[in-house]
Amino acid sequence: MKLQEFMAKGLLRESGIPVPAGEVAETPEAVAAIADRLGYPVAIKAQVLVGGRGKAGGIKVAGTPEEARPAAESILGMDLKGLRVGKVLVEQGIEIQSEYYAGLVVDRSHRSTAMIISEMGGVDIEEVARDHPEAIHRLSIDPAYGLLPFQVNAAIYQAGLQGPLREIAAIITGLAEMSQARDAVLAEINPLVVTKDGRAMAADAKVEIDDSALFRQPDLAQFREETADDPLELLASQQGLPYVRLDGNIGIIGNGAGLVMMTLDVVRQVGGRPANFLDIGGGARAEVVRKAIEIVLQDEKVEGIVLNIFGGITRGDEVARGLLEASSQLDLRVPIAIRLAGTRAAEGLAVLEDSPFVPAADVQTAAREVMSAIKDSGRNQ
Amino acid sequence: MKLQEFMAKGLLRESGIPVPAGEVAETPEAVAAIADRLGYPVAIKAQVLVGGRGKAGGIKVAGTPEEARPAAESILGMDLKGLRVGKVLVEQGIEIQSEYYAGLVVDRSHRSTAMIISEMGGVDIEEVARDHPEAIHRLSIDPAYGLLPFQVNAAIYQAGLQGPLREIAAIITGLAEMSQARDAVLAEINPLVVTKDGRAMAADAKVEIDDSALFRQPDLAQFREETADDPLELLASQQGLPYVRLDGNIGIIGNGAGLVMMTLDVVRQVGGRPANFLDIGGGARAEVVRKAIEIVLQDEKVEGIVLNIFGGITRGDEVARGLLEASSQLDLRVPIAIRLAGTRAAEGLAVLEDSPFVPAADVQTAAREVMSAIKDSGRNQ
Amino acid sequence: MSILIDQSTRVIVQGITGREGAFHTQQMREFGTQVVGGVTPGRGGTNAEGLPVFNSVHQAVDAVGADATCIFVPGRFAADAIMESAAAGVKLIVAITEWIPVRDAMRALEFARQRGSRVVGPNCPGLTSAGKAKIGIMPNYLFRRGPVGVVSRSGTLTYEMVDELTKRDIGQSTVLGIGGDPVIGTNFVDALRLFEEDDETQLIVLIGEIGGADEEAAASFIAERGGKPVLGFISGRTAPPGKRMGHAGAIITGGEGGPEQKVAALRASGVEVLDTLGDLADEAARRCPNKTVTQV
Amino acid sequence: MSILIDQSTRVIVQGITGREGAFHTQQMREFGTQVVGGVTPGRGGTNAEGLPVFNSVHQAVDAVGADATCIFVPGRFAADAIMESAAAGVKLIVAITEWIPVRDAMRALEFARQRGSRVVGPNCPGLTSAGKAKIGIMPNYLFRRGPVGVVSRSGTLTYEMVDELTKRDIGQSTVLGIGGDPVIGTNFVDALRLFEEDDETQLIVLIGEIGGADEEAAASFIAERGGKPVLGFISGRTAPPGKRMGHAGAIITGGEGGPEQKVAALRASGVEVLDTLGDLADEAARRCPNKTVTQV
Repeated sequence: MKLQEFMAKGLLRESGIPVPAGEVAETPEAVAAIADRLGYPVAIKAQVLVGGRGKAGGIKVAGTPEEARPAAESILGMDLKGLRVGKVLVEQGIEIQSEYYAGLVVDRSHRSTAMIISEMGGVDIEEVARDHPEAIHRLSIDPAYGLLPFQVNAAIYQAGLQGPLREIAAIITGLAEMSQARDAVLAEINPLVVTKDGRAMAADAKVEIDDSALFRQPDLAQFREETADDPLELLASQQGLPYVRLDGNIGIIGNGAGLVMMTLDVVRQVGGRPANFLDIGGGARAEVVRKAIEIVLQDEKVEGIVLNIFGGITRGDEVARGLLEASSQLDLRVPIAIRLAGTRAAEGLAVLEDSPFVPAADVQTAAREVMSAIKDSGRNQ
Repeated sequence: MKLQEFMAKGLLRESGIPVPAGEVAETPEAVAAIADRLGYPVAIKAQVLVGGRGKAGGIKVAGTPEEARPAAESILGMDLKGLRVGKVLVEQGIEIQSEYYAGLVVDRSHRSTAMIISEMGGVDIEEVARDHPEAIHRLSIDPAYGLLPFQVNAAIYQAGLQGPLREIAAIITGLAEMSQARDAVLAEINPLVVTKDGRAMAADAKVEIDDSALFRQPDLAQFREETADDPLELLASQQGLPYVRLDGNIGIIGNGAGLVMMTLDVVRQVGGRPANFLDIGGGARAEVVRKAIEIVLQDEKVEGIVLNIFGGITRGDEVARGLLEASSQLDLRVPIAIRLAGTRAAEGLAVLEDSPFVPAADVQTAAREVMSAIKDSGRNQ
Repeated sequence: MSILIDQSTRVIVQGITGREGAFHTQQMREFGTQVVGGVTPGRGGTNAEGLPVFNSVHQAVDAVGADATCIFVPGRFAADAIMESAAAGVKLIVAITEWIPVRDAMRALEFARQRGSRVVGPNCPGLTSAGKAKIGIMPNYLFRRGPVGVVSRSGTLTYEMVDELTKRDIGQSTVLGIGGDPVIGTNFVDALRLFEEDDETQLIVLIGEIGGADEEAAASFIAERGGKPVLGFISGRTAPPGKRMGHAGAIITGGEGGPEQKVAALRASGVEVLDTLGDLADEAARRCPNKTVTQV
Repeated sequence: MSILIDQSTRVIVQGITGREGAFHTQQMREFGTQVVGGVTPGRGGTNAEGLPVFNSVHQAVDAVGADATCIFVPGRFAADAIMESAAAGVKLIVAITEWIPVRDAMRALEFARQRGSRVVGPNCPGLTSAGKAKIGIMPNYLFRRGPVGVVSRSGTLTYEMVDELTKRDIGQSTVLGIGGDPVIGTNFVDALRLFEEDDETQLIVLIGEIGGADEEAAASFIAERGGKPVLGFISGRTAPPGKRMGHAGAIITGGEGGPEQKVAALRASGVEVLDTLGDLADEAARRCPNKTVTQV
């Protein structure tokens, strides 16, 4: 679960990491009131989960009350890479001396987390890694011991950071402690700034919480809705279904993440554009199958659906029953092809005889069937 | 630093471990008021740092208001193994179904802590270990991972504990967490009881905090005074000097714990009884030597002093200067023999010429000199 | 031969009294696996699926012995279950459980590594030595004994792959699902090393997907050390960057995890990467001299 | 020979700019120890005692190399300093610092153990290979090179012992102060094992004290494995149970740590336990054929 900037900064503040004074607002009036309270200049920052907000016009600085309101009006309600801005964070302006980077990531190859420190902050760290690999300092965190003080100390000197080094070390340590306590799988302070008056603070922050650990982060879990950047993804996750919206017209449903990904690939190979990723998982019941169809159909761009089921634990007859339920309860407004193999596939296919679902021997055929059905219906209109 | 029962239980309560409702009182009136508030029966428990309080009459149960006041009067102010009882803990009576033991100790040989679990609680665990070793279940705690849930689970079944097992497991886990958070080097719940109404709780508790870690336990460090069971030990510890009062008449001062212990042994070997252990440590300055003499002389039972200094980092002349300071500022009411060897011993002995201190070639001689001086003065009286 | 497990492997099931645990215990035994007991705290002394249930792994190991364990306990308890088996000296720990918090998984894997236990998974379908033994949840009917070793990050794709092989009469030595989580106990390189040393395995099939750099590491290993031929497949080749595909580790993040690098790295190391599992099975058929082994 | 250190050992000092660190750096160099640099965070690039100072152990190791480190940093930072050296690959870590919290010491020792570093201490005077090198704070003038290996839990008693030996013209191979804390990196058994393998050592002197069961463990080791003669001394033989003698580990607790068991265990394993250090030195003189070695 990705957190919005203001929530991420709230977690940092809880861990004792200094962040600029600021509050969240949803109207230009509220922005103006907060700015007056904080004193000018202020930064007004769109709270949406996309990168590159600044370049896209989602961050503005207002030096006076006269500038605050129009800036707020231009950001609130704007469309930022497909997302409507409903909230802004209004922050006290800070005078920046230098910008650094500190970020904690999952290090798959070491089966641990790593802290990345760089003297090049305020820019995309992936670009830094590509163009200035020598500016990247990586601390491997022992899962049993956590980030150790000597590691932070050594990295700060190695990276050549300047300024209030004790405060910078405390911020890095605090970031690791927050990540540990809050089950963050990504936690970035970028930039970690030193201000002209010699303070160190987190000017921007990005935090992603491990979905598997939300059971022990109840205060964060409740924000799930607020942090979902797509209503259909939210709806699906509430049903426990991993759904990712893509930008095409072919809905995809399958059992198992690998199989669904492969189905996306096959649809592309036959010239289609996937509209989504939806994994019904192993051992799905009829009810789940019906729900999956329902969610995919709610995406209005969907013009056809490919179902790809390989029955292991999942039973073909159970899937077929779910499809029949769906056809009786929903308006199946698009062609749906199904490739059904494995456990009880024959029984399932028997159930589906005389149904509107198009059976296919393999997933390539299923994808082609749907593509040509769409073409036909286009021709018929 | 050993904590009194009420403080130990306070730490347990902070960690979510159930303890009987109770409050501390210093007068019979306060005891009665608390007992009335809690409801009868109540247990009235002397708050002093000695074992076997119950057998010594330091714990009484009062079933009615009429019994509470005389019980309180008999305990408050009593002498319990040499210590005056100034405080009692008044606790709600509990009906005990079974008594278990859970304790965390430093396991030197494994360089870690160990949790001991036993179905035989309410008795001295060392007796259990001796007489029923099969009733002792030891969990080694990995210093990096802490006590793990599976260890607690396995031990509970292994030990054959009965009752609300989930609550018992939570108590054991909480005890380990408290020890970790509070730097306990000993943390015992004995007995860990299951009440007749099926609750698990800590009926008595013993906690000792690592003196080396008090810098990060400021709220406990402030109780240092309250927990010291001897005014001279407290005075010495405030000066940073490890002092242990013993029951003899020969004061002992030396540099280094091993050397002081050896000096105790030598004094015994020549028929004396050590009055204390006092280690001035390595590299002590004159000022410290003077203070050490001052502390030892405050023990009125002291009839002579043996100083044993082997100069490594400690310099003999510096020690000698401290002795001269002491002789000019204090009433040296007893004979003092000094064995001075090692770094700058000759210079030190030169300084001490014409002083009241009796030089000796070795510690045996020093001890004998003091013994015979005491005998002489006894004869002269 | 085969890797990691065979007929002689003694297996316990942690979480044997749960729905999944009970069902798959049955399935494993039908496959021929020597399941010797189960563990569910609080159910010690009872029976499940005709097997003795113990309160702890330690008790189970003492009573019935165990070379391996299969873990079905829920995500929030599974890391502890892994550590319990490692502490009890169980050498092969197969963690089927999904939704284990990453932080817990890291701790448990490090704990097990220090104690010399191998973990397969978590969030994996387990492993099957065709005709000998199975630990995990792969469908029993798929397998045929033979010369192809299969290792895969994805569960369903594994089944699909085995099905394609068996359909073409190509048998398998061991099929290993390493799991799709970002942090796993046994990776491609570990699997390749085992298959290299296994006499029965003549051809290795590697099914990768987007996310992480484990396929790239496998490519380096093959380039340096590999002897046996490897066929590859990468799923998620059209997935957009930054989107997590399911809850597991399949996500392309800045500069890492993209399919092009994976395919290129594998090809550069001599692996033939195919576009569909069907094509892959065809190629396997073409390359395999001894397609199946008569079951002993 | 000698154990653990000699003329070729390259040593860094952690906390070199502190009072103790600076003084003992000087002393160690006077003794002949190859001190090659120091570490004090924030003082990197400066000089101390004529040696380069670095911000981290890692930098020091990169720049000047180090086989061993001597730690003088305060108690609350010393465990981190131990781990830093272990992580940087320093193989011998001598922790002089006292007042390290027990919990921190346990973590640091386990961390070092996993990384293959030996820790001596904490709360110890270090070790000295007579005529070769010294790491720690033992007074320089005491030593004479020779055949007796000394291992002791107590600092001052170590000096006293060496003094008694040298007075009688009995030289030492290596003198090792293992430290008095309840939890230490190198114990009696470790030391005995090293002395057993050391050609120069012909007789071993073991100075124990009350508390713990390390002397008993030493006795078992000697009974099973020991070849060289061992002389023993136990201090605190008249200390009352339950009283902690100083802040370190000398305390007799229920059923453990008492002097009678220790003396009895050592005697049962063939160790001659003496009543005073003077008697012990006399006995050493009686037993030692080659009393000293001419310094090379």
